[in-house]
Amino acid sequence: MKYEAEIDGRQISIELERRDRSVSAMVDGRRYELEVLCPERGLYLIFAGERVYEARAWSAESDLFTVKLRDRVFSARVIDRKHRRSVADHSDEGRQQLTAPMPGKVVRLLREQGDEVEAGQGVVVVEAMKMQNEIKSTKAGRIVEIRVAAGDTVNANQVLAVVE
Amino acid sequence: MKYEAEIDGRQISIELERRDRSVSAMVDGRRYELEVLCPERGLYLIFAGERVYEARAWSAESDLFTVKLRDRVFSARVIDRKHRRSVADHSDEGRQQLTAPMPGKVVRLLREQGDEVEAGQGVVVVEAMKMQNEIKSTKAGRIVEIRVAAGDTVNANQVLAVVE
Amino acid sequence: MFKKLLIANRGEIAVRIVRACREMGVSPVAVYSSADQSALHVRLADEAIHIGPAPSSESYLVIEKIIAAAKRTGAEAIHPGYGFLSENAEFALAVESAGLTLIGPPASAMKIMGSKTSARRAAIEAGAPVVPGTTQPLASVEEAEALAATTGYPVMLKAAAGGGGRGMRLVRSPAEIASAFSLARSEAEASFKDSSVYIEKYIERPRHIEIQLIGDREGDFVYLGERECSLQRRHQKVVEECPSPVVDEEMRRRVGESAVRVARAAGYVNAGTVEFLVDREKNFYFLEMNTRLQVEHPITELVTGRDLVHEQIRVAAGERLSFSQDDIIMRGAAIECRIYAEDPQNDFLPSPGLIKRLSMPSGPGVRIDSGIYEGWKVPLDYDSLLAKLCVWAETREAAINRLARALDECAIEGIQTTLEFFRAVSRDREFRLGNFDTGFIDRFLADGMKTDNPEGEDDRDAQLSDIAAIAAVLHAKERAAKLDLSSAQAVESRWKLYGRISQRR
Amino acid sequence: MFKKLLIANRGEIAVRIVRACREMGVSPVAVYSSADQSALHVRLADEAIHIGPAPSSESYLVIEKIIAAAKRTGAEAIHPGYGFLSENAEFALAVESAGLTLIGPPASAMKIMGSKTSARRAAIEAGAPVVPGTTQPLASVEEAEALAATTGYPVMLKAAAGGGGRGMRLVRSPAEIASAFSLARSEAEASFKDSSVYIEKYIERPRHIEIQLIGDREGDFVYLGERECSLQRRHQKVVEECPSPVVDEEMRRRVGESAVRVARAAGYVNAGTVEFLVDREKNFYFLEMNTRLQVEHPITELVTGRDLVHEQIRVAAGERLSFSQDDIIMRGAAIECRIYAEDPQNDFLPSPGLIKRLSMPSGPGVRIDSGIYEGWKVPLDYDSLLAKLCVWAETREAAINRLARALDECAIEGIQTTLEFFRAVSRDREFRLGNFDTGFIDRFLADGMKTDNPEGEDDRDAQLSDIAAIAAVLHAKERAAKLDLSSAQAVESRWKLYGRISQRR
Repeated sequence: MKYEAEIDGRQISIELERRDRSVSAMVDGRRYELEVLCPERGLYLIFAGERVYEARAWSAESDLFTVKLRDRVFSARVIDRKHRRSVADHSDEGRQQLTAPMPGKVVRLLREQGDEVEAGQGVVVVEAMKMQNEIKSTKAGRIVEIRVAAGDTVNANQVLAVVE
Repeated sequence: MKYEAEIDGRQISIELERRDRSVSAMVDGRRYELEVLCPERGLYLIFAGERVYEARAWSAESDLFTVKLRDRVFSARVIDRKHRRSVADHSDEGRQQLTAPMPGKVVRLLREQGDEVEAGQGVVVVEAMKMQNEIKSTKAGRIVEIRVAAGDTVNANQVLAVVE
Repeated sequence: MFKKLLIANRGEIAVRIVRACREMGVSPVAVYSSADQSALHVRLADEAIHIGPAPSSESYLVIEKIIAAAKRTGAEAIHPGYGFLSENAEFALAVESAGLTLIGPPASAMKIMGSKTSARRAAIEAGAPVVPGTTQPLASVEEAEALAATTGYPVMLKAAAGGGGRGMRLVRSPAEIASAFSLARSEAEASFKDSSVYIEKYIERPRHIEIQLIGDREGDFVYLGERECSLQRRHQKVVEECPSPVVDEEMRRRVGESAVRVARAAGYVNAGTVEFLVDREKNFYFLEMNTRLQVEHPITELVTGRDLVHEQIRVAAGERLSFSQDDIIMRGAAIECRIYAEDPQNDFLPSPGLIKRLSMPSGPGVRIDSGIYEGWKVPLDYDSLLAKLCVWAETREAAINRLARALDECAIEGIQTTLEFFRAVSRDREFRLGNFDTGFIDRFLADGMKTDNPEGEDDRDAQLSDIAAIAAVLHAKERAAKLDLSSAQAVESRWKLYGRISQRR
Repeated sequence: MFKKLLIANRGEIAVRIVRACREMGVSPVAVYSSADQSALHVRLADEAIHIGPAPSSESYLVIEKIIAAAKRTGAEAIHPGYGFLSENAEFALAVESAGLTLIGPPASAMKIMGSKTSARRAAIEAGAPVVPGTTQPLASVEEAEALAATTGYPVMLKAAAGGGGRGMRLVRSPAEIASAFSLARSEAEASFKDSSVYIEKYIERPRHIEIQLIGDREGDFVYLGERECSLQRRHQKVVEECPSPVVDEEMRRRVGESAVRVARAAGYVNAGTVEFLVDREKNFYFLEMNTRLQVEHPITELVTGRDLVHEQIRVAAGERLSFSQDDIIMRGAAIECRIYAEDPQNDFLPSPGLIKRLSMPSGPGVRIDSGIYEGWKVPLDYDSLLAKLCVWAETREAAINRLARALDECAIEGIQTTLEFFRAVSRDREFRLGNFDTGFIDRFLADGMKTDNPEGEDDRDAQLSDIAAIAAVLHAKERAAKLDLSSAQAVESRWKLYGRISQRR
């Protein structure tokens, strides 16, 4: 099976065959013959010759993985070729969705629907864990929609407002 | 729902109603109005008035539970009335099944099929974790069957031999 | 000794106090908001009282609810931990009027130390060195010039009503002072509607140390060495160590005795911490006193071998200190990392949420004080401290090596934490040399948390990143497979279930 | 210093050594049998070599395989841990001939201490007190009578070839000795085909203490106080503490110096332990020397603040000891509990199997050295030690209280362990008073592990048992419900899956 992956910003292609514990992998042309055990959920014990690697993998979003190897933590995106386009879709041409970077509570709105905003101007203030965060518009435009009100609880990546 | 239970050897009857977090229980006539959360698998956080109890419950066999409450560990058997008889069945009248008290390896057989044994005489030796254990017949009789051979790995409660 | 003690706090510090109670045969009573009913401190307590909805202003900060909970359970004493009501003199008075004992100083001492002006006055009266300058408003630019000339440049102009850096101006030479003075005044006026500005000597690249002390009701005091708290981010401590790499035995004695004099002058009782700034010439200046147990108290416990929470409770129960100044011997070195639910890759944004998996280090010289568990959903209503990882070893160097080892064993999955950031700090050359000041972390972050790779590490990096990518793909496959499998299995077991039912019939 | 070190062991001690390697910048290499491929010590290593099937006779005990693994990975040194090959002089020689360094004493010292007779001789030559008697076979009953008269009654007759209590006879008075002598002889003949019997003074209700020491290659030795190891079950230690409740500063010095003399006489290098019996009058007698790291070394580390494994590695690398005798200061008290996979309710039968859930204590003064994790299947091939729980506190009493607290936080689900047994010991009055000898545990078990209930505890017991029963019923219900639910959910998600597939088409 072939996969496209992005790891710490680097694009790589991975070809991987697994038969029980044996894994053959080709990463950007580098060949690995591995033995892999999974002693805990999300924990891969990878034997490569004499070397052994304990890799912990977990995911926040469906295609974004965090992998910890001893002292190193990697961010990896595993890309399904078919869905590649839809993932790239994320930032639309003309419209800009302002999303919550973290779960939290909407403390106040700094602008109203219909207001014009400059790039870098704050629109909504979200608070979590005693820290307030101004969610800013990255471009100039008009706020066509505000989807939250003060006091609302929001999830990470939830759309708060739309700027056109 | 009514349950029969045996806790640390004491027989009790329990009537229990659960509506979400609220649990009403009657234990041998003692009434408890409880609030119960389950923050982890098998972990019950039980609020009884001002008091709070963290109970960990797990089971080795289907109807036998271990419950830990702070510094105390209880053995509890929860008896389904319908199956009561079948549970009691365990020790047959005439036949005696010799079972492994622990997982292990059969080191050697001390008797052969057809041998007569006295009560307290060893039949099979099982080893685990560098400790050897003689599995003894609890009554006098004849060994009608030996189901294991030296070198076999056995599970806890596995029948090793039958004495009649 | 008390039979029952109420803990007016949550998180790791509440757990810490529950443990001390258990070890002293005192029954611990927890309080909790609606967000915390299944929190670890509740799970470990004997009794637990619900005190309101999630916002702390409606729960942990409501004096009447805390007192009522103590009354209802028959608790004789209240430990406030840190934060929340711990430095609230009104609370201290309310506890007293309710006939209960607060594990902490009297309200009077809290009040003195609660205001910058009165704390500075108390320190001066006690003969402790303070940052040269004045907290009185400056009448004119001439007065500012005269004072600056006395203290020596650089100086800092500060808004008397200020905070958060507004109305502050650094002045490096006499030429700058006139314009800085008028700017500071107008900024102060705009921000606080009060144009008063005062002057202080500016300490360049200061270190921040603090003396732990404890006193009993008879007025005996003991100081338990210092802690180095220079590693701060936005004035929030992130890494602390004990002892400080720059403090020697003689300086420790001088600063320690200074701290005790300040505490004594304020009529202090129980555990407290006196903070000092230290300049490049190792002059130290009184900064403030924290009238409560500190987050970072465990490193002092590790080095001195004394249990501060036990001692706090004993002293509050009227016992004399169980040790004298001569009994305090500093052994080895300890470091604390505050594990916050914040994303170091994303400007330390808070990251509350579900802890999917949790793996904590153990073995020699490791101490974990944690308020979390696997399956706990970290609420967004409170501060982001999840746990503290402390290590102890024979020397500072060995402690840093142990810290790196322990951090590598540590994994918190599901939310973002500062673990990764600490892994980088523990491998930073300047940190390892002990060369830092309160500006270290900002500079370190500006440099992108980079650590110097030993030679040959680049190859290792490439291989590691390949292995990580393979693990990610394996995990992606497994997750996909599990989805399919679990459905398939379940359908099968459903069949079996039906099969069994029909057999029974 | 070594760049790479091979650990010829498994379980918690292998993990302990991996951690020391990490902290010293040495790359750790693990070896594993087929039963241990996913064991914790493998997970934490940089490299791991498979050395054979599960039985230790075909893996961990095969000298050639260990040496070959070291050669293959380029490891320069081998740490044997305890057990397995750690006291095997042949192994020590093989390591040396292979040009590698053993983290341990030279083969010659192992040999001297490996035989009862030569160890006793070495101790006598070094002027250490030994249990009065002789290890030479007795020629006649008259000789036995004469020797018994010299040492004083009671005496013990022991089979020279003996072990496991066979061929042993306790003789309390001269009247008994003739018949005991002939019984012991015939039992010895029957058991070992060797009727030789020797005589030793019988120490009544002895305590068992041991001195930790370490020496470097230049012949410098330091002793690091004693450990109390009287709490044994079938000659297996279960609870150890440091310091011993009966040893004072002066006795510590005498026993310590004695131990160092014995080690020096044997040409000893690296860490070792000299065991002594102590009688009611605090006379001490050399028993044997363990020529390796001990299971219970952490409590010495906690009290002395020295890292024995770091020091072992440094000394083996040719460095001088990093501390002198004067640097060894005993601080506070530490206790170790060996958590075995054994069922205390069922005659301590072994209980290997799957660890379904694992919850380990933390917080102040707690150290866990563990070789297990949640999801690990404890194999039945090796000894039953899962983990060691150590606590430290300012005093012995505080340490016991802390131990009880930590044990209550501890839960290992899925298999039976000795945790429950330790909970009872930590609350036992005699143990708390420090009144015990090597027979304590057998007596304690014979009494049914009962602890005295404080007043009012009976009511609490009834309520607790009701709550436990309710929890059991809740768990039984939940399990049943989960079975139903998971099938139902799965069928539903199966539908969704089909739904999605058909949509895609």
